[in-house]
Amino acid sequence: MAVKTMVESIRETLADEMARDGRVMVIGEDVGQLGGVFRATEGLQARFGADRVVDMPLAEGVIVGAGLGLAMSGMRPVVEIQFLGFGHQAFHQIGQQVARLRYRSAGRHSVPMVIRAPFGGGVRTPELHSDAFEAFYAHCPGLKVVAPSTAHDAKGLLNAALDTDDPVLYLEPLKGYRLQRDEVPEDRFTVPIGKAQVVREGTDVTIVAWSAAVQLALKAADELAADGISAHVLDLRSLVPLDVTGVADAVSATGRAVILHEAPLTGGFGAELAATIQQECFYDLLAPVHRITAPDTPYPLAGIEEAYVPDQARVVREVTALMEVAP
Amino acid sequence: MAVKTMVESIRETLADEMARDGRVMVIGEDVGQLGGVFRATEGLQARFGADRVVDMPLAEGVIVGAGLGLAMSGMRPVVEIQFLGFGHQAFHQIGQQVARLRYRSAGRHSVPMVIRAPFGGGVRTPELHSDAFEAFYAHCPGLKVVAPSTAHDAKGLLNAALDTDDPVLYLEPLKGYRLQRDEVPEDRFTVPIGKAQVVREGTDVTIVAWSAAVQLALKAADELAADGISAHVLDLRSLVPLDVTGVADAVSATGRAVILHEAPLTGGFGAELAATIQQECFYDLLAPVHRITAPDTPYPLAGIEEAYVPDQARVVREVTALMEVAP
Amino acid sequence: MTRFTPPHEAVEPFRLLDTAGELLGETQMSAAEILESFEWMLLTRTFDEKATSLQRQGRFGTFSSVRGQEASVVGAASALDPARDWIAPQYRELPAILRHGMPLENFALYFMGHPGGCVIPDHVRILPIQISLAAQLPQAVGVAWGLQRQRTDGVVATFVGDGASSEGDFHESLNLAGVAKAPVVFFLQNNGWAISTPRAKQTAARTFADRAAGYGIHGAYVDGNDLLAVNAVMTEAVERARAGDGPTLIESLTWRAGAHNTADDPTKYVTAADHEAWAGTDPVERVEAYLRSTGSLDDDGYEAIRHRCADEVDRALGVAQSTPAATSGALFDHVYAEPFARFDAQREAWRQMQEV
Amino acid sequence: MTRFTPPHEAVEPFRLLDTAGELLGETQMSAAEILESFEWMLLTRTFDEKATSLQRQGRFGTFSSVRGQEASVVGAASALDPARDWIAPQYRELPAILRHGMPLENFALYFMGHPGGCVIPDHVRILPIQISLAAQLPQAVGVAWGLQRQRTDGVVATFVGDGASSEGDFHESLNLAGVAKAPVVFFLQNNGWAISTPRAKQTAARTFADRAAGYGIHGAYVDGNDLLAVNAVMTEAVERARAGDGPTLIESLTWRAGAHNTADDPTKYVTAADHEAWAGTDPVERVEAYLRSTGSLDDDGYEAIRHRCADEVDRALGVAQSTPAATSGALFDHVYAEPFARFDAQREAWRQMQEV
Ligand SMILES: Cc1ncc(C[n+]2csc(CCOP(=O)(O)OP(=O)(O)O)c2C)c(N)n1
Ligand SMILES: Cc1ncc(C[n+]2csc(CCOP(=O)(O)OP(=O)(O)O)c2C)c(N)n1
Ligand SMILES: [Mg+2]
Ligand SMILES: [Mg+2]
Repeated sequence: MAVKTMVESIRETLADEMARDGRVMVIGEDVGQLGGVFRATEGLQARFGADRVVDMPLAEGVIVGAGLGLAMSGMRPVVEIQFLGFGHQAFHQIGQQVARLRYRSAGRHSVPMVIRAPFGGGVRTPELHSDAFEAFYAHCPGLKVVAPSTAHDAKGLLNAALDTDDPVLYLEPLKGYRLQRDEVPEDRFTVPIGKAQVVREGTDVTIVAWSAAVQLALKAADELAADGISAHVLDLRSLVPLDVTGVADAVSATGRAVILHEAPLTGGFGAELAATIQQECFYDLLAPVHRITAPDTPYPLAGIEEAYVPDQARVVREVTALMEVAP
Repeated sequence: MAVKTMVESIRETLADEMARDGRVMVIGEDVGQLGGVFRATEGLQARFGADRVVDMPLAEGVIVGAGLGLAMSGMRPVVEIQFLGFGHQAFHQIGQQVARLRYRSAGRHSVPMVIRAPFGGGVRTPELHSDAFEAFYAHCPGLKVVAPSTAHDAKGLLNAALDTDDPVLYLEPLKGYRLQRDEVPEDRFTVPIGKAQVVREGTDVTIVAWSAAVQLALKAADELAADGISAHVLDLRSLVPLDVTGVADAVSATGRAVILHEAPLTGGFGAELAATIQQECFYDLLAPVHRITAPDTPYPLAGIEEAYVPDQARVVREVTALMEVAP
Repeated sequence: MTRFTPPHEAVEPFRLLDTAGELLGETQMSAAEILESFEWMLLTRTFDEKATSLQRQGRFGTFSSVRGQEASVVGAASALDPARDWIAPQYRELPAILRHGMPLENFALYFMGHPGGCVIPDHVRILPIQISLAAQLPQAVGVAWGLQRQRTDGVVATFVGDGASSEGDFHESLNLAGVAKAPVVFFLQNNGWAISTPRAKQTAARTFADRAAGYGIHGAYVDGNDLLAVNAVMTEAVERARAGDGPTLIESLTWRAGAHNTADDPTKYVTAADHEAWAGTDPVERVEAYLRSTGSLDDDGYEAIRHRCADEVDRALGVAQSTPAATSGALFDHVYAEPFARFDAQREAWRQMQEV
Repeated sequence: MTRFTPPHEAVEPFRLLDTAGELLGETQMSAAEILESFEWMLLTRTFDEKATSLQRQGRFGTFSSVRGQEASVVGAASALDPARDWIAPQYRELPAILRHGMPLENFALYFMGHPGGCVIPDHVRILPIQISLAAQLPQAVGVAWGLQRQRTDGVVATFVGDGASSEGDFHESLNLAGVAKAPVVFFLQNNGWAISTPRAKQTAARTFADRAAGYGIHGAYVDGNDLLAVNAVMTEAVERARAGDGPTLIESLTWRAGAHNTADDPTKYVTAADHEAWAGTDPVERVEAYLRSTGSLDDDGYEAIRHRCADEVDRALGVAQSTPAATSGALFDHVYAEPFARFDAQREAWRQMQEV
C-alpha cells in the first residue's frame, strides 16, 4: 500500500472510476485544463477528454442543476463546487431539487450524483472560502453528506458515493488536502456511507469529529494522554446518515462527550449530535455533552482565523475542564 | 384593545410604520396591487404609492440583494419572500451578504432590513411552499431570526425588527395568518428581540415551541391537564438571539423538556435547543430532552401533510410517554 | 454615439393564422395533425372547466389552468416526439405532458395532493412539474447535454413563464446551453402575468426573445395564440437542436385568460383594458374556425371530439377520486434509494402512530 | 425563416487610441485628467509589482493584480464623482477604489488578512470588495434605486468580471435595473479569463454587451485597454444614469496580463498564441505614448510620477506592515449592531482564551 495525500487519493480515485465507468463525468469551475484550484482533477481532462471533464461557465446553480439533468439522462456526474461557500448560489438546486428529485418523481428519476466541495479553514483563503457549512446540507432530506478525514476514507467514501443512486455531498477538508497522508489500498474498495469509526480507543471521554477536526482530535488526545486523560475518538465520516448507534456506543463507553467542529456554535451540526447523544445516552452521561466550535461570528479574514477555528490547546483545555465536571 | 388576526396585525403595523417613517419601503413579489398572496400588504400601495410598495420582478436573489442596497442607501426596506421555501434562491444574499455586510464593512454599512417570509404547513399549499426552513437561517451569524405566534407579538416583534440596525428574518406562520386572533394594543410597542415568554405555567414538563407550534402546544397542554399532566409552555419568539436563560429557567422549573417543531428532525432548530438545554440544565433534567418534529423526509403533498406535521394527539402521546421515563 | 446599442423598437410576433382563423402563410401541419392538436386543446379546456368547478365545491385542490394558452402549449408539444424527446415543464402545460404520455389522472392526483400524482410512468420522458420557478431549466440543459453525450438524437423542450424568466436560473441555463450547444428548446410562455405582476414590471426588454443574442443562440417571437405559428417555430427549433445546431429561445406571446390559480382573484389587478386587448384572440376558437373553414371539422366532428374529451376527463377524475387516500407510509417512499437506520426507525414510528 | 434572430456577426469594440497611442477620434478628457489617470494606472502597477514580490517572500497574502486592466478600471473610475457616486467593486479594481477615497493601506491590510482591511472610511462611497462573484450587482442596483428615491443625483458603478457575469445575480440585477430605471452602470471587464476558464467557454454570445437588449437597457462594447475610449463610454453612461435615463451595460474588452492571483499558475492554461494576440496592447504604455506624443509628458515628468507612486506604495505598505496584528477580539467586532447574551458570553470566553 502506498502512502498518499488526500488530494492524491481523490484524484486517483476519480481517474480509476472514470476509466471503469464511461458514465462518470467531472464538471465544475476550472476542473479541466487547470485540474482544479487544488489540483484534485489534474490530468483527468488530458486522459478522458474535454467532453468528460468539463470547465463550466461560472455559475454554481447551473453546474449543480445541469449535473442533476445529466444524472437523469443516464450519466453519473461528479460535480465540483470550487468552495463550499459558493454552494449557497446552488442551494435551491441542491436542497430542493437534487435532494428531492427521487421523491418528487416517485422514484422515476434516480440521482446518482456526487457533489464534491472543499470546506473548512486553516489555509488562509480569502473571505467566504473557508466556512464549514455542512449543517445546512445535513438538514436537507434526501441528500447524504460525507466528510472523510483520511486519504484512505477519501477513496472508500468516494467509491461508495459513486456506487449509490442517492445524491451525496462529499466534503473535502481544505486543510487536509495535502497535510493528511496515509495508506491507501490500490484496489477498489468502499467505506460504507453512514458508518462512523473509532480511530482511537479511550476510556475517559469521547471526542466526536469529522474531516480535518479528526486529526486535531487525535493530536489533542495524544496531549491529553500525557496528562493522564484517555480520550476515545470517533470519526463520524458520514453526517447523513448519522450513525446513531456508533455515536451512542462510543459515548456510552466513556460517559463524556465532546463534539468538535469548525462551524459556528448555533445551529452547527454539533447541535444535532449533542441532541442525539443526550437522547441516546441519557443514563450514561457523567457530564453535559460539550461542543467545541467556532463562535457565532462569520469566518474572519485569514489573519485571525487561528483564533476562530478550534485549536489543540483549546481542545485540551476544554476536555480537561469537562473531566472535572461533577457527574 | 381590538382583537386581530395575525395577518391584520402585520398589515396594520406595516401601514403604521410606513406612515411614521418615510424610509420604510415594502418590496416583493405581488405585494403591490394584489396586496400579497396572503393580503399582508393589502392597501399599502394605494396608500403609500407604487414607489414605496413595489411589485418586483420574480427573482428572490435580487429582491433581497436590492433590499440590501436600499438599506445601504439610507432606506429601511421590508422585503417579502413570498414563501420561505423560495428563500433558497436568495440564500447567498441572505446568508453571506445581508448577514455579513456590517462585519465585512467593519461597521461602515448597517443593515436595517426586515425580511418577512411565511413558512410552515397546514394550509394545503403546493409542493415547496410549506417547509419550515428556519434552521438554515439560525446558522447564519449576523442575522437575527424571529417567529411570533400571536397577533400581539407579530406587531411588537415587527416594530422591534424595524427599529434595529441588524437584519432580521421575520417568520410568519402560514397556518396562523388567519386562524390566530388575539388582542393587539393600538399604540406602538415593541416585543424585545431575543426574549422568550412563558405562555402557560406548569410544573411537570416544559414544552418549547415557536410560531404556529405554540398554539399546538397550548392545546396539547389543555388536553394534558385533563390527564393530570401540568405542562409549562415557552414561546421562543426569537431563534436568534436565543434566550438561553429563559429556556434554561423554563426547563429547570419542571425537569423535563419537549421541543416542538414542524421541520425535519435532523439538523432542525430543535437540535440547537436540545443541545443548549442539556448543557444548561444537566443536573435538573429528569429525562432526555425530547424532540417532536417532522420526519427526515421532504414536506409531502397536501394530502398527507397532516401525517407529517406534529399534531395534538402526537404531542399528548409523546409528552405522556416522557412523563413515564424514569429519572 | 453609435457605440451604444439602444433599446429596440417594437416588433411583431410571427403569425400564420389571423384571429379569424384565416391562414396567412404556409403550414407544415397536416389536417390530421391540426385536428389532433385541437383535440388536446379541447381536452384540457374541458378538464380546466371541470376541475375548477370541483375545486369550488372543495373536491379538488388549488391548480393553475391552461385556459387561453392552449395553442401555445399544444403548438410547442406537437413538434416533439414522445419516443425520444423530453419535456421539462413548469406547471401550466397540461396538454404537453398528456401528449407525452402522462396519464391525466396522475395530474389530477397531484393537484388533489395525493402522492400518486408524483408517479411518472416508466418511459414517459418528462421531469416532475416544477414549483420552484425556473429550477427546471438547468436540469433541462443537463438532460439535453446528457442525451447528446450518449449520442441519442433526443431533444429537450422546457417551458418557462414570463415571471420565472427573471430568475437567475434562466440566465445560467441559456448561457450554458449556448456554450454546450445542448439540444434544448426554451419555450417561454409570456402570458402577460406572474400572478398579479404584469409583464411590464417583469422586464424592460422589448421582447423576451431579445435575450437570445446574449447567449449566442437563436431567438424567436411568435403569436402564442396561433397553433400553426407556434408549431412552425417550434418544429424548426427542434430540428435545429436535433441536428446538433444548438438551442433556441422561443417567446410565445399569449394571455392567461383566467386567474393565476383557483385561489387567485384577478379582479384585483387585471383591468378592463387588459381584457379588451385580448378579446377575440381565443386560441381554441381560432383553430376551430380554421378547421371549419377548411372543411376538416363540422358540427358532428366537433361534437364527437367534445364527447371524447368529456369522457376522458370524467374517466380520469373518476380514477383520481376513487384512488384510496394515501397513508403516512407514503411520506417515506422514494426519499432514498438506500435508506438507513434512523430513517427506517422513523418510518416504523410513523407506522405505529398510524395504528394508534 | 426570418422570424429567428441568428447569432450575430463579429463586431469591433469602440476605440479612441490605437495601440501605438495615436488618437483616432476626439476625447473629452483634458491633458490634466489624462495625466491624473495615468498616475493612478502607474500607482497600481507599482503596487502590484511590489506586493507580488512581497507575496513571494511570504510577507503578503494572496491577491489579484490589476495588471493589464489599468486603462479599463481607471477609465471607468475617471467618469465618477467620489462626492456623490458609488462604486460596488468585484476585487480587481484597485485604482478605482483608491481614486474614490479608499486608503491604499486598507487594501493592503485586507489582502494581508488583517481585519483593518475591512475598514471603509466614512463618506467613502464604496461597498466592500466582493468575493462571492456577482453578489455585488443586486446590491448596486439597490443602492442606485435608493439614491434615486432619495432624490440625490448619485450614480452607482459596479464592476463585474466575464466569469462572474455567468452567475444568476447578473441577470436578475440587470433586469431589475432596467425595470426600475436605476442610475447604475454595469462595467463588465472581459479580461479573457475566469481563473483558467477562457472567455470562449464562458458564453457563446458574440459580446457580453449584446445582453443589454434583453433587459431593455443600453449596451456598449469598448476597447478596455484604451483609457480614452473607456472614459468616453463610461462618461456617457454615467450622464445618462444621472439624468434619469436608465442603466447601461458596458463590456470593456481587456486582458489579464498576469496570473489570476498570486497562487495561480497560468502556464497551465494560457497559450503562447494567447500571449501573442495581446502583445503590444499594454494600456499603460499606450497612454504613456499618447501623453509623450502630445507633449504632456517627458522623461522628467514620468520620473516624478514614478517616484510619487513608489513613495505612496512604500508608505502604504509600511503602514500596513507596521499595523499591530489583530487580536481575537476582532472576531466579534461589527457582527451585530445590537449584540446579545450568548454572543457576549462567547466574546468574553474568547477574551479569556487569549489570556491563557
Ligand atoms: C422560486 C419561486 N418563487 C416564487 C414562487 C411563487 N409563485 C408561484 S407561481 C408565480 C408566478 C409565476 O409566473 P410565470 O412564471 O409567468 O408563470 P405563469 O403562472 O404565468 O404561468 C409565483 C411568484 C415560486 N413558485 N417559486
Ligand atoms: C460565487 C463564486 N464562485 C466561485 C468563486 C471562485 N472564484 C474566484 S475568482 C474566480 C474567477 C472570476 O473570474 P472573473 O469574474 O472573470 O474575474 P477576474 O478574476 O477575471 O477578474 C472564481 C471562479 C467565487 N469567488 N465566487
Ligand atoms: Mg406568466
Ligand atoms: Mg475575467
